[in-house]
Amino acid sequence: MKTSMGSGSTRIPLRQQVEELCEQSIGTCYQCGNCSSGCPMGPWMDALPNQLIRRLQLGLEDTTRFASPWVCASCFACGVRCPKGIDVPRVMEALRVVGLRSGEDHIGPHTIEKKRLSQLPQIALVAHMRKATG
Amino acid sequence: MTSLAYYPGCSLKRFASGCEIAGLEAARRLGIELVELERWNCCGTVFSMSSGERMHHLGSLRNLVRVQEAGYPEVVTMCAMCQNTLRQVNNEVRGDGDSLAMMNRFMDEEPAYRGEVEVLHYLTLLDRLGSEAIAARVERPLTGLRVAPYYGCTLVRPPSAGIDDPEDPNIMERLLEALGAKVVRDPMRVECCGAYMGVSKPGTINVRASAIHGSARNSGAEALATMCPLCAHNLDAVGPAPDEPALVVFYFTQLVALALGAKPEQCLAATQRVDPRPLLSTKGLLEEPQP
Amino acid sequence: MTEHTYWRTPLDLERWPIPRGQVVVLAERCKGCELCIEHCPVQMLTWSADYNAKGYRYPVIVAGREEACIACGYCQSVCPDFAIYVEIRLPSPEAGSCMTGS
Amino acid sequence: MNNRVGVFICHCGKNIARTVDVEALRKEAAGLPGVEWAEDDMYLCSDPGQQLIRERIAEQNLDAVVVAACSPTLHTTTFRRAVESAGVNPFRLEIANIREQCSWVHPGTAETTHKAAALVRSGVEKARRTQPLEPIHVGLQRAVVVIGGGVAGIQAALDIAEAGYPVHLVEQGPNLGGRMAQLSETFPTLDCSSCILTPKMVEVSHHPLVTIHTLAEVTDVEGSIGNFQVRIRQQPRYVIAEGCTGCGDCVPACPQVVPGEFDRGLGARKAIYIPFPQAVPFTYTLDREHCLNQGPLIICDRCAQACEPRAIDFDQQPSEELVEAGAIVLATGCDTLPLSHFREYGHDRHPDVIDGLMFERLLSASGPTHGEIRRPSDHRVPKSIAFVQCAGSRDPERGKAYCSQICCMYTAKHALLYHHAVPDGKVYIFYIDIRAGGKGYEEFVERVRAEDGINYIRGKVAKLIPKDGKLEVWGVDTLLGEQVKVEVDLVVLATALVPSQGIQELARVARVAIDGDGFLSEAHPKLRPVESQTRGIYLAGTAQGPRDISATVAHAAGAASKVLGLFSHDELVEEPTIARVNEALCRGCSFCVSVCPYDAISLHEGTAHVNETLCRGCGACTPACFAAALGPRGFEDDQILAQIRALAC
Amino acid sequence: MLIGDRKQQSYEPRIVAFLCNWCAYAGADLAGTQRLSYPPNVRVIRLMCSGRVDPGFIIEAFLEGADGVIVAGCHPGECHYEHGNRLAERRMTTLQHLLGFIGIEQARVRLAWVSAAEGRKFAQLIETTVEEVRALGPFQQFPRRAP
Repeated sequence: MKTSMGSGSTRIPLRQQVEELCEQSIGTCYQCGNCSSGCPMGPWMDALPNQLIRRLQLGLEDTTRFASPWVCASCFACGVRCPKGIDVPRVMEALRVVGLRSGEDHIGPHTIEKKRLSQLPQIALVAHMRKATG
Repeated sequence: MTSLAYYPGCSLKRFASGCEIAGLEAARRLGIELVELERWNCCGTVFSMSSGERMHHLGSLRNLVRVQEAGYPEVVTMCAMCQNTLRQVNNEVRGDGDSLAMMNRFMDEEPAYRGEVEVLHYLTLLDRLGSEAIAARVERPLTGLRVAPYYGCTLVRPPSAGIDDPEDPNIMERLLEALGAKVVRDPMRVECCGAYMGVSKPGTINVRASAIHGSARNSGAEALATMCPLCAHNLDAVGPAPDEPALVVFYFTQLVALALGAKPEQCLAATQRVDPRPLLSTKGLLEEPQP
Repeated sequence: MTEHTYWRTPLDLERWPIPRGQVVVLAERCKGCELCIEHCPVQMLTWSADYNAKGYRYPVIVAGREEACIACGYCQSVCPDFAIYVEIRLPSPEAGSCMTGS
Repeated sequence: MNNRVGVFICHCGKNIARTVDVEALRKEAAGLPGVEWAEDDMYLCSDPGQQLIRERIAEQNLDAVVVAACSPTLHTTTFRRAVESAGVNPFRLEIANIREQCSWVHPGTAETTHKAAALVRSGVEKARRTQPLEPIHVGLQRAVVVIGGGVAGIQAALDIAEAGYPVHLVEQGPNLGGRMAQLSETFPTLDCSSCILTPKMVEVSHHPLVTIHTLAEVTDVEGSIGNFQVRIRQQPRYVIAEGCTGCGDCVPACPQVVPGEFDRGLGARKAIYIPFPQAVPFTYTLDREHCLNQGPLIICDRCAQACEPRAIDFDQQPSEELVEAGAIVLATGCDTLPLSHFREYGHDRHPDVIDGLMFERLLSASGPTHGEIRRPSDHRVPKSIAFVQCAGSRDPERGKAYCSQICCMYTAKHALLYHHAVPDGKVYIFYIDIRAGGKGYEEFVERVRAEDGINYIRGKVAKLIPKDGKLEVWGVDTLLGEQVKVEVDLVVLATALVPSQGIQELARVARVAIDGDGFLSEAHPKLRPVESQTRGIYLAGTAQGPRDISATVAHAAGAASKVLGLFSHDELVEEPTIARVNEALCRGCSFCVSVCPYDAISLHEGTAHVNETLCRGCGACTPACFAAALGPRGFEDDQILAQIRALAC
Repeated sequence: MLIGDRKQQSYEPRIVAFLCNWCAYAGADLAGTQRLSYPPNVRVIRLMCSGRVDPGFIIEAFLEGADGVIVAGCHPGECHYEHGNRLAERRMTTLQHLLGFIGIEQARVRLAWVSAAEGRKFAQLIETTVEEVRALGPFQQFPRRAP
């Protein structure tokens, strides 16, 4: 099990950490699944947004191991449709921040083929680097 | 002639230059002078939504300071992502005095931002002129061109930064109708193209592009009109799977410039993967407008 | 796109026969006052291309709207010259349907 | 000021005497100014105790009484009766609460007796300043106005009329029936809705004590409980009710076809029409909005010509009627959230996205398709249907925060009826939670769930995409954790129930409160669910909140029984402890008018005037009065100030 | 004589409480029914509604020798008379602003919401108020009125 330096058992629980970062009240979610229904990246996710929120509600610390936040395209569709007013994109962002604070980047120039690198527009590169690197 | 501050952003100076050239030409023809900020920097592309990551907002904030220095109350953007990021940062610091004070302290080499600048999207600017005023300036009506507006995400979401209804926007439809085009209401017009995920998961973009092109085609469209360089890249340069047909993807500004009578080379300056010329020529839209 | 609450086409339109009429214009009596054209609720009347003996244009049926007459009798009621009248055909289910009103 | 006060101190067995030195207290009381007699007794509330009080009143010629005993909430009535029978005005009784608020909560120390003494002193000071008060008797108009002609209004009207009181049943539309008339079958028994409603409609229409006002609205309510004056505005029908035989000869003659409200636009009607075959009253209505004759000029009179009894009258005008009633029942019913609210579900306004009430019309034998399920776009029988539950309900962000209560059940019913009609059809029900909390409801849902081909999918639908003549439903199965996309022929949204249009105006006119969602507010959510916060006005059915038919009928019967309870008295007896104006002091500033929660105070010629039936004696007006001209009887400034003086030192 | 001059003895604060009939008074009765004990320093005046409380009553209580005053009514939204407690709240808020001006510590006047089901809350309210007023010491700013 991975342990952050100097934290051990005194580490802030994940749910609290996420709630502080995203300033959203995770507990209000009643699992209607509307966020997941319309998610454009849903087919590539290993856990749908509502499942991530469910895991956070239960305080499951291993929620950070899911790839979904790194597949999220920050399209805000889920946040617009949430009947309980949870800004789900912010929850995803918070999960990314928690992941990045552990020091692990999820993309880097070296991971992309040279040829593609030159073809990709900077807007995509900058956006992805901003979201997936610390 | 009205004069307004203009923030181009990085994409419009490079691969999306077609959007800017046409947009500036259209503005000129509508009697609007867009004065590019003397110094500008990247807006940050995406808005950081985490409470602990305020430093990510600095890029946008510096640009707002530039507008304030130049003495303009508003700044116009064409890129949907720039407008989204600038607007969200602006909203954030306006709603949180402590955050603004902290950021101002951090940027102590800059004049303090007072939170008074308004971020205005090019579409809103045109909409303010009104359909009738624009229709009156049309020299080359886009008659018969069946266009599906494609908004993507950042023009309409989140609602606090959007320029129209997040589920049922209408602003591009109104303007395209004023230009004489046949507007096709595509149900997928606010669905995400995959955005930056093309960097790490290239395959996702083809799937998204297929769905969006397919839906627009089924709805009867011949072309898509977008305002976002990233959407344009994903829908046109990447596009649907190779065996699937792809529609022409226009920047909305290109259609405006074309309708207002600009020369085709001004309107279609940058390379589009799917060549729009055959479509435009069948509609007689590459000819000189009739006086 | 209408904002009216009930904008869908009713499913049972054909069950609601509409009385049908045949407009007859006595062109020579007409003096071109336009009242019938103005008042026709189904907009089926327009000006003729030629002139009657008195030198007036007179009402004719818009091409393609021959079957549109609902026999309301507006035209004959407003005509000051008794130059137009409606022959009523009995309503029949197959008379076709055209929804009027808002 | 009364100077012959008697003080009676109760031991309450040991309950008071254990911690309060009763003898010391009696001595203290006997020495108080104005006290003529002080005595203690083991149980004052017992018959001998009451007898003691009565005797002492007579012997000592007492004119006011203080009882130091338990809480006034327990025995005020007992002791009031006792003193009254001995000739003392019952409002000259004061109770000093030395049990609940003294002996039970404090130890047996001198300080406790000290407090009891202060409470007695306070009671004596107040009692000395009491005035004889007489209960207010108000006449009672034994007639009722029931507003709303749906099943709630019909039930309430019938119950009241059966008990022998006249009822005015006011319905906004052209006919009775309300929402229930639009339904096909009812859950969970699958009774035909109109088959069970029609007899009730007929009964109410034939009842000699019920006057039905259709096409009518209540425009003003004056007065108060027992004596309301209700103004009813009657819109013209343009058909003379007595003349119309209901033959329907006018209909084929009419050239104007429009979508019908009763069929939610899925069925057509003429400009002269009757909404449904069982309509009561069975009188045709001419809808002037859609009639060809828009101005004063009548040119198309084909309906009038077709009408043998000559019952069509284009010249009818609106009329008004003033009705006297002792009580009002509000049964204005509900509507559903319009489909235009759901921009993500029908941004192109797809004809095959319909609401549950439209689906009821498709299922109904009297509906536009005679009960055959056909979809609006191409009239084909849908081979697959998606039902979307919680469309606008339980959605605080973009819809209504509350649960609409009936959607789970009617969706299950819809699925079952569709499945019976189209056995090879596929049903997808997208739900969040199933709420089936009525008798036989859960069993019904279980029966539907067990049907082959009906799929319950737990997850909300984000979007509907029109695609090749079908609708692609973007959903999720939250139990599987997978996105779901299905293409269906028809989508039925279980839209949230909302109050009927115009309820705000009616609430304003009738001076009843509405809640944050626009429903009428009950006086107490648990204990007074059929009473409004305005006395004499009662609530029935979905005007108060979403509920199903059986609950609506029960609610309406409850409202009727409250009315009958009110009418069981010859006259209204009101507590006299209400506000009183000293007209010599009133300056007419109207501050009291603005603070009164019951609009009981009004200015007449520059002087405040209290409506005795509206005032409930809260006293909120008194601090607002600069001139000290206004005070509630029984709690007047001089009494309270005397109590303060007695207690604070 | 039972009632001595308490200012000469060890100080026991005297609290006058104005309770609405429907909630706070019933809550106080419930405290009794539940046999909860609280200090005997409180003297209750029953009114129909907290909206009946005239700010003048509170001043009068201090003039007559009280050391603290409690006004208690139904919880907001639960007023028996629709919004009488809101009126009380507004009047008390205004009074609080003026108290300091006339030399009364704000902590001596307390507005509280106590429902008919909150006997324990009532007992606690009395306890804490008595403690706080005791800590403030006797109210002596006003010269006591001659009886």
